[in-house]
Amino acid sequence: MDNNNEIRIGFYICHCGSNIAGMVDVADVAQYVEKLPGVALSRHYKYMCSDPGQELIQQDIKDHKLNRVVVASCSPLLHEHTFRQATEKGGLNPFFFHMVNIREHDSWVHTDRQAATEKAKALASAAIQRVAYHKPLEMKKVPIHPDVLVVGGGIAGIHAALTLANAGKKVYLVERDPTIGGHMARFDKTFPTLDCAACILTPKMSAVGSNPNITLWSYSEVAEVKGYVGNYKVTVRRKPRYVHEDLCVGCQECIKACVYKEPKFPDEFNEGLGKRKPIYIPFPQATPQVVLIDPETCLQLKLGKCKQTCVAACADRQAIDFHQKEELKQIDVGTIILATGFKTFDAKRLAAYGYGVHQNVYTALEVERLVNASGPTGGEVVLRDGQKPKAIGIIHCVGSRDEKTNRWCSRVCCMYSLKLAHLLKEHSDPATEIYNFYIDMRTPGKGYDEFYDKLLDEGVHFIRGRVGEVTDWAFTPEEEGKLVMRVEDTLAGYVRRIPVDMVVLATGLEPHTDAQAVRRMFNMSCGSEGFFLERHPKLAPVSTFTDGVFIAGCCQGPKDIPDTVAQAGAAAAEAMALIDKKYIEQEPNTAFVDETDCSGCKSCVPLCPYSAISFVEDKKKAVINEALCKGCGTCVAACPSGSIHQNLFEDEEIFKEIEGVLAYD
Amino acid sequence: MTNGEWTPRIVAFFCNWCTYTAADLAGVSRLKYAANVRIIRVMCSGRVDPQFILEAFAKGADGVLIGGCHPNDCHYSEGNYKMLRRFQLLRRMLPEMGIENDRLRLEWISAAEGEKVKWAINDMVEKVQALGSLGMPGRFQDWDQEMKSLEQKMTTPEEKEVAYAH
Amino acid sequence: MKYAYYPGCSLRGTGRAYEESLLPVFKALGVEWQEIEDWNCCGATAYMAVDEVKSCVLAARNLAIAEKAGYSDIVAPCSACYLVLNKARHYVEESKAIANTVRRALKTANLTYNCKVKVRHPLDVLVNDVGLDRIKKRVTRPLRELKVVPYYGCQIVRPYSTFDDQANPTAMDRLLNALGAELVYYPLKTRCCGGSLTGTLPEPGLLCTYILLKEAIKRQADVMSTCCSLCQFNLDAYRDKIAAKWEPVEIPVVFFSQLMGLAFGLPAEQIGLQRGFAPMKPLPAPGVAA
Amino acid sequence: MIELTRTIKYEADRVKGFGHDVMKVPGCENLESCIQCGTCSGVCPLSIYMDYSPRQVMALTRSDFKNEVLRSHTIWLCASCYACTVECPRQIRITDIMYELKQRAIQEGIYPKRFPIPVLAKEFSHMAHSWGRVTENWLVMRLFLKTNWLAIFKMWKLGLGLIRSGRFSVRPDKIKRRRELQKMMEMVDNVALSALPPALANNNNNHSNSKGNGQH
Amino acid sequence: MPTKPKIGFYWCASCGGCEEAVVDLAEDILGVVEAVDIVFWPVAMDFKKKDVEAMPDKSIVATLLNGAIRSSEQEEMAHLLRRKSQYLIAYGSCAHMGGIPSLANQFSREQILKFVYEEAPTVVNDQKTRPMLQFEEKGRVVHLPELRHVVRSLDQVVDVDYYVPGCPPTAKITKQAVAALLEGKLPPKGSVLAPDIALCEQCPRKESKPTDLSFTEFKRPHWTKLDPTKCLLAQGVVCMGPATRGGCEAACIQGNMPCTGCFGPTSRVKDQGAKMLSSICSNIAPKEEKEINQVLSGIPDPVGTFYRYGLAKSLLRRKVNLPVNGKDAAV
Repeated sequence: MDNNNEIRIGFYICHCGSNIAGMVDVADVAQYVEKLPGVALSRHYKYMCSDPGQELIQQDIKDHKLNRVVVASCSPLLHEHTFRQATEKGGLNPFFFHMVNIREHDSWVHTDRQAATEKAKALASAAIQRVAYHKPLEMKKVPIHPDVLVVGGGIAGIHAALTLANAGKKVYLVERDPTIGGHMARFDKTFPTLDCAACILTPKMSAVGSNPNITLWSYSEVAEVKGYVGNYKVTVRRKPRYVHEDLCVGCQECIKACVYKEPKFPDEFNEGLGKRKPIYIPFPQATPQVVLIDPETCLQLKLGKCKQTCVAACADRQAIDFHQKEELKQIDVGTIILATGFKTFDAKRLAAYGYGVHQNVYTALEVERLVNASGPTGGEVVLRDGQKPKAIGIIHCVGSRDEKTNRWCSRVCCMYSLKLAHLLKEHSDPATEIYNFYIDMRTPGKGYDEFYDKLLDEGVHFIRGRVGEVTDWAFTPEEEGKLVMRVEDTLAGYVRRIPVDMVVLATGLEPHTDAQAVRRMFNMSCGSEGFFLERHPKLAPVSTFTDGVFIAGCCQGPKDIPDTVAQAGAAAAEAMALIDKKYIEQEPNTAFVDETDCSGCKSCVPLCPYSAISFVEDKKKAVINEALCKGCGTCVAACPSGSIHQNLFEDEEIFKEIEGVLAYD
Repeated sequence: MTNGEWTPRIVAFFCNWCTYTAADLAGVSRLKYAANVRIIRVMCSGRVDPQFILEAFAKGADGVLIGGCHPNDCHYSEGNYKMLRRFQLLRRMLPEMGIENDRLRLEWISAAEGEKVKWAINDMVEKVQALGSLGMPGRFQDWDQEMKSLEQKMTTPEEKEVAYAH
Repeated sequence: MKYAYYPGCSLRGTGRAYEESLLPVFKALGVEWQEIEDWNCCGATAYMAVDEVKSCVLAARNLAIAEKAGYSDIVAPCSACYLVLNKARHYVEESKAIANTVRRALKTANLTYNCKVKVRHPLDVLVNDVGLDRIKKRVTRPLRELKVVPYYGCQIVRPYSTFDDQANPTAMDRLLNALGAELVYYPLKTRCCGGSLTGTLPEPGLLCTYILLKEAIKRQADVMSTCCSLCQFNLDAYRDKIAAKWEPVEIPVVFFSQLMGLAFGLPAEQIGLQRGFAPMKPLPAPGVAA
Repeated sequence: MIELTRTIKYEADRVKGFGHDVMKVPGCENLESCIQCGTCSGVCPLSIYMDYSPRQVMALTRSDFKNEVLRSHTIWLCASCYACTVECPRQIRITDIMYELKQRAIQEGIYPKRFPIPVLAKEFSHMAHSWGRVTENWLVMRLFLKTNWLAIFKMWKLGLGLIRSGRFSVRPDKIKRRRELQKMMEMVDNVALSALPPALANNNNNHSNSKGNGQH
Repeated sequence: MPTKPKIGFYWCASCGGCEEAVVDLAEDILGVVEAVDIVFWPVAMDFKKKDVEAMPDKSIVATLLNGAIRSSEQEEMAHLLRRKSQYLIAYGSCAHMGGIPSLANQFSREQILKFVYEEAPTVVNDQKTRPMLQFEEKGRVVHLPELRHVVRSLDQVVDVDYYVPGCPPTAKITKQAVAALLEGKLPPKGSVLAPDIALCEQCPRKESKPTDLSFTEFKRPHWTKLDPTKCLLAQGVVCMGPATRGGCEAACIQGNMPCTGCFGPTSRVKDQGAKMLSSICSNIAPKEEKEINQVLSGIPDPVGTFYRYGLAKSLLRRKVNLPVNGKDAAV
């Protein structure tokens, strides 16, 4: 570097088209900064992040002997990396750079040009004062363990696991339910192509079951996650199914042999519309093909008294074990993909629609099973009272777009309601009247709006209006014995009462009830609605704020199957990118103790959440293990004698920043 | 000071993972809020040394806003609690030093809460505006005014050149 | 705990049977109350149509008087009073401008209101403070043979649901259950009775009333139980007109407190049962049905 | 011959700023976020008689169609049961907006002649104001005297019934400190003086778009 | 005969302890007296201000000034001695950081005068008489120095070359300072002449401090029976040792009392109190506001605890809303 230690700062302010220049007088800021001490050069430029913008920095470093660079543009979370690289290419240590956020924190959030310009000057002056204190640093390299954990065995988890396994990576797939398949396995057809959900999903499920690179742990949950990117230590809790997975061959003789001759208990897979026995397999194509016993209903497990006909039927395979206990498994992985999916809105929360009160009010997922050929009615649309409906009303946006329940649009309900309208029409008497009650019809997607057109042609009624209530009190003779839907037909301009036999509630998608606990376990964030938060809504949609943890599918927000699969592929690719690079570079923002200054007071030792600080007995000083330090800086703030420092966030640097932001008057 | 009218100057320390990101989100969402706050990024609210707060006041801030992750949500597990504990004692000590409680504020703002950034900043600006300027640099000058006449009398021009240690 | 009691205008007029039955029931259960000194009309919903702020001031005067007397709870049996007093409290809490005007207005009478007094409905007090167990113990004449429609009306749960579910309130259901009565499923339990219109726009108002009465009869109820003096009057008083327009709807409409009085064995005329237009059939002597 | 009225709306038919003014009133702010889903109409027990559905009133208000809104029957039909307010997915306080619209209609005198509801509201407030309490049968009598005094005779049977069942008050009920109450109200007027609403907007050539009553 | 270096001593707002500390050098004082020529020491020798004024500028090699600057007279003497001395040394906590007298910066001048002359329980002063700046009787005018509104450290009034910390400075560091001065082995200007490492380093109880200390309560030393061998922080007593420059050889701790911070912060710290507050609070056990405050209630006077010797030199210097410039009456 230079010989005489003279600080020569190059300052660049970006117009970002009109994003910044529209609200901040960039020329004025550049002029102001030019006069600040240490500034050798000050420019404004249209797009600093463009190639010419970066080259400008590199050239200036050489031509003007710059030894510090400050760029005022967007958020450092977006382009800090870009400009550090440019600084490095110009021949300087990349950490002789500092970035000023005058877009997200200034031009985009203010309306007074003068105030915004003054703020930009203050922030720039802070960076100028700070950057003089910057020291040369090197990125920290962390090795990546090549194994991957995928949490959730719905279509997202399945696709991600297969993608990784096919690339030769070892994958642990952990699923909470006894089988993988998730929601998609319960759907009848998929929109808009109407291909059978099972037909396209089950081949992928069995591929998971047979892939040697995939360790499938169904009926299991992640219990604990420790460590950090590249080196996670995960504990998985395997719930007892009272059947040894490795011994069961899936012959289902035991089910036939159960002392319950007929299925008696509500069947979860069919939303309780069908029945199962205490020993069961969720559905014929379940993966793994292994039965399980429900301890709540099995006589042996509940009462300790049963003839155990199932054990006899299993014979010398001896797969059934009533003494099976919960097991904890420890695994080491380098990266994690969360594909934990969603739960459907509980329709009972909207009392006006009478779900749970009127037996002919159904949820959409129930109807999926009702129209499915392998469902509880064999695909016949028969109501709970045994009647076939002559008029059906489908209510959209149940638990969506509603401040009192869920604020967001669930994205898939319009399309699946159209699909169900089609399927119900197909499975019922041709004279059956089908009404769709919608607020706005949302059908963006390839072939989606064409599907809407098709339904219009099929004679389904579309009424634009949110249903006020579903009730059983009749006012006119034709309403007697029916469910009455009261709604404003907003396009016709009349309030209407429409009697129907069956009401279908298009329930929205919401985060799992334990989404908060899960995100804490993986140290992620949730959006205000409770879905997992991506690192950047546009540019890092499957990354999270925790390095090495990726998200895919509806746990990130409501989406349809194609989008889910695309995200799952993206998450797998992100994980692979890390694995194949073999290490991850991390900010060198670690803390360190200055040994000559430390008095050995031990105040810092208990503060570190990563146990990175230890007290070295022979020196009587505290020492920070750089590999363990994550760079929060808490110990630095708490060191009573000022003997701990943090790279990139030195006390002097921050003091200078404070002075800087307050300097401009 | 836009158009000569006094408006407060507030220094904010936002943690990288939650509040700073939330402020980015507020920007991306084009929420509009008062331009009085200058945000300084730290990795964690636990990095906020009480010295930073006092220094900000001493250098002319009318208020200091600290933003961290919600309890239990800290990217570094517990840094936010450490800040909370310091904050609790500062809130007792600063009024004893004549600095009103509304001038120091701790907010838990998650990465998704762009709206809360807007609210917290606007609300704080409103409250500090009501309190008026703290203006420590000016106060320091006022305080030292009482030494001026003697200083004039007692020092030679060369001595005046020498900067005082403080 | 002693409650401040706010009767409201209608309990001194057409709804006097409400007060006549409620106070003896309170007494029987050991609930202590004291009528607010020099209370004024709450303003009801009609005043809001003229001036929202003044309506708040009217209501706030009562709250302030109760607060000054040191009460923490004010019991308002009429649903409209209950709503308006609650609404005033909310507005004062939520809107700085309104709070400011109210404060200045109250100050002219040396009153202040600091949102300390909670507005309670007698149903709330009976179910949540007194408790169903205590009520059950006091029942001497269970209403076993009586099929009752619990009708809440609108303003007790809307827009402020302070003690019950907004869409499906159950406090009165549970109370009637405790009295031994048989409940009739009634999907219209919170549908508006049209009371505020019947006097001015008879047709829509009467239609609302007719629907409610008709549905109760259709569901084979013996009696409708209400918790609002305006609902009771409205459902009770216009039978002639309804009969003339649609069909006769003869079903007695009483206050829940009157049913409580019956179950407690209080004489019918002491609890105002003679005041209804559609008389309630006398209950068989105790023991006969049981 | 059929009678034709103009139904198209020109920009001149709007009273610009009206919607904005309404949305500034405490409690009416959320109107901005209305998505016109019609839930309010769907749950409104009185919507069967309304010329404009509550949803339309919201849309008209937001779009500054002041004359149409203030002349609509809808605002007077609202029985303030709050069903719409509670069910609205946008948490718009529709009932409170209806109150606001009623107030404006009364202030500006825009309502049908001898239309009893505003008269009742005024009589009610007058009685509450000067006596401190309201005696229902007195109120009803005053109402009929001002609107349709013949109607009193139609009510004879009800009145008789009330007298017989002891529910008829002969003397009006009054509070003791009536002056105190009036002073409080005067103070409200004083406060309000400093923030008077804009002068009554002049309704220009408005051709009311009256629709048939949607009776069941 | 070679002239011995001229040395001066002076005291401003101080308790006299620093003078005592010089005397406490015992026989070593003789060595000092031997080596230097004391030209000004009002406490011990009869010199007058006019004697100093008569000296040529910079003729005193070094003046050791103790005490905070509280009055116009002290301010004037600081300026005078600055001019006459080659080295001006702030001696003791008061000159260094304001010391105990600067705790008065929590109050206005009027509050203090009112209390001292009118309200203190031992005062009988019905006429509410107060000292006047000027008093004339029989043609003679008596002047009294004016009390300043703000208490200051020496370097807030004049330029200071070195600091000898402590309340009072120990004999050892005083000797070391004098020796360095005489031998010309002085560190860079502005240095504090004591080790730049916190007290714990030389604390005899260092071993007994655990590495997982977290506070569940704070005790006050005069209400607590203290274990004479165990780290005081580990006993729940606020000991300023970790935030205080060493060099005193843990004299207070040797006397079974906690360090109260008289040596001031290390060179790396701007505000000793803030740093100690940060350290202590970070290590409090509870996470809920209410419980945190319960623990913190054991520190009833945070300003007096964390800024006992250094309020004048703290970042805020003084209770910020106190009046100056005769705008006294209000507070």
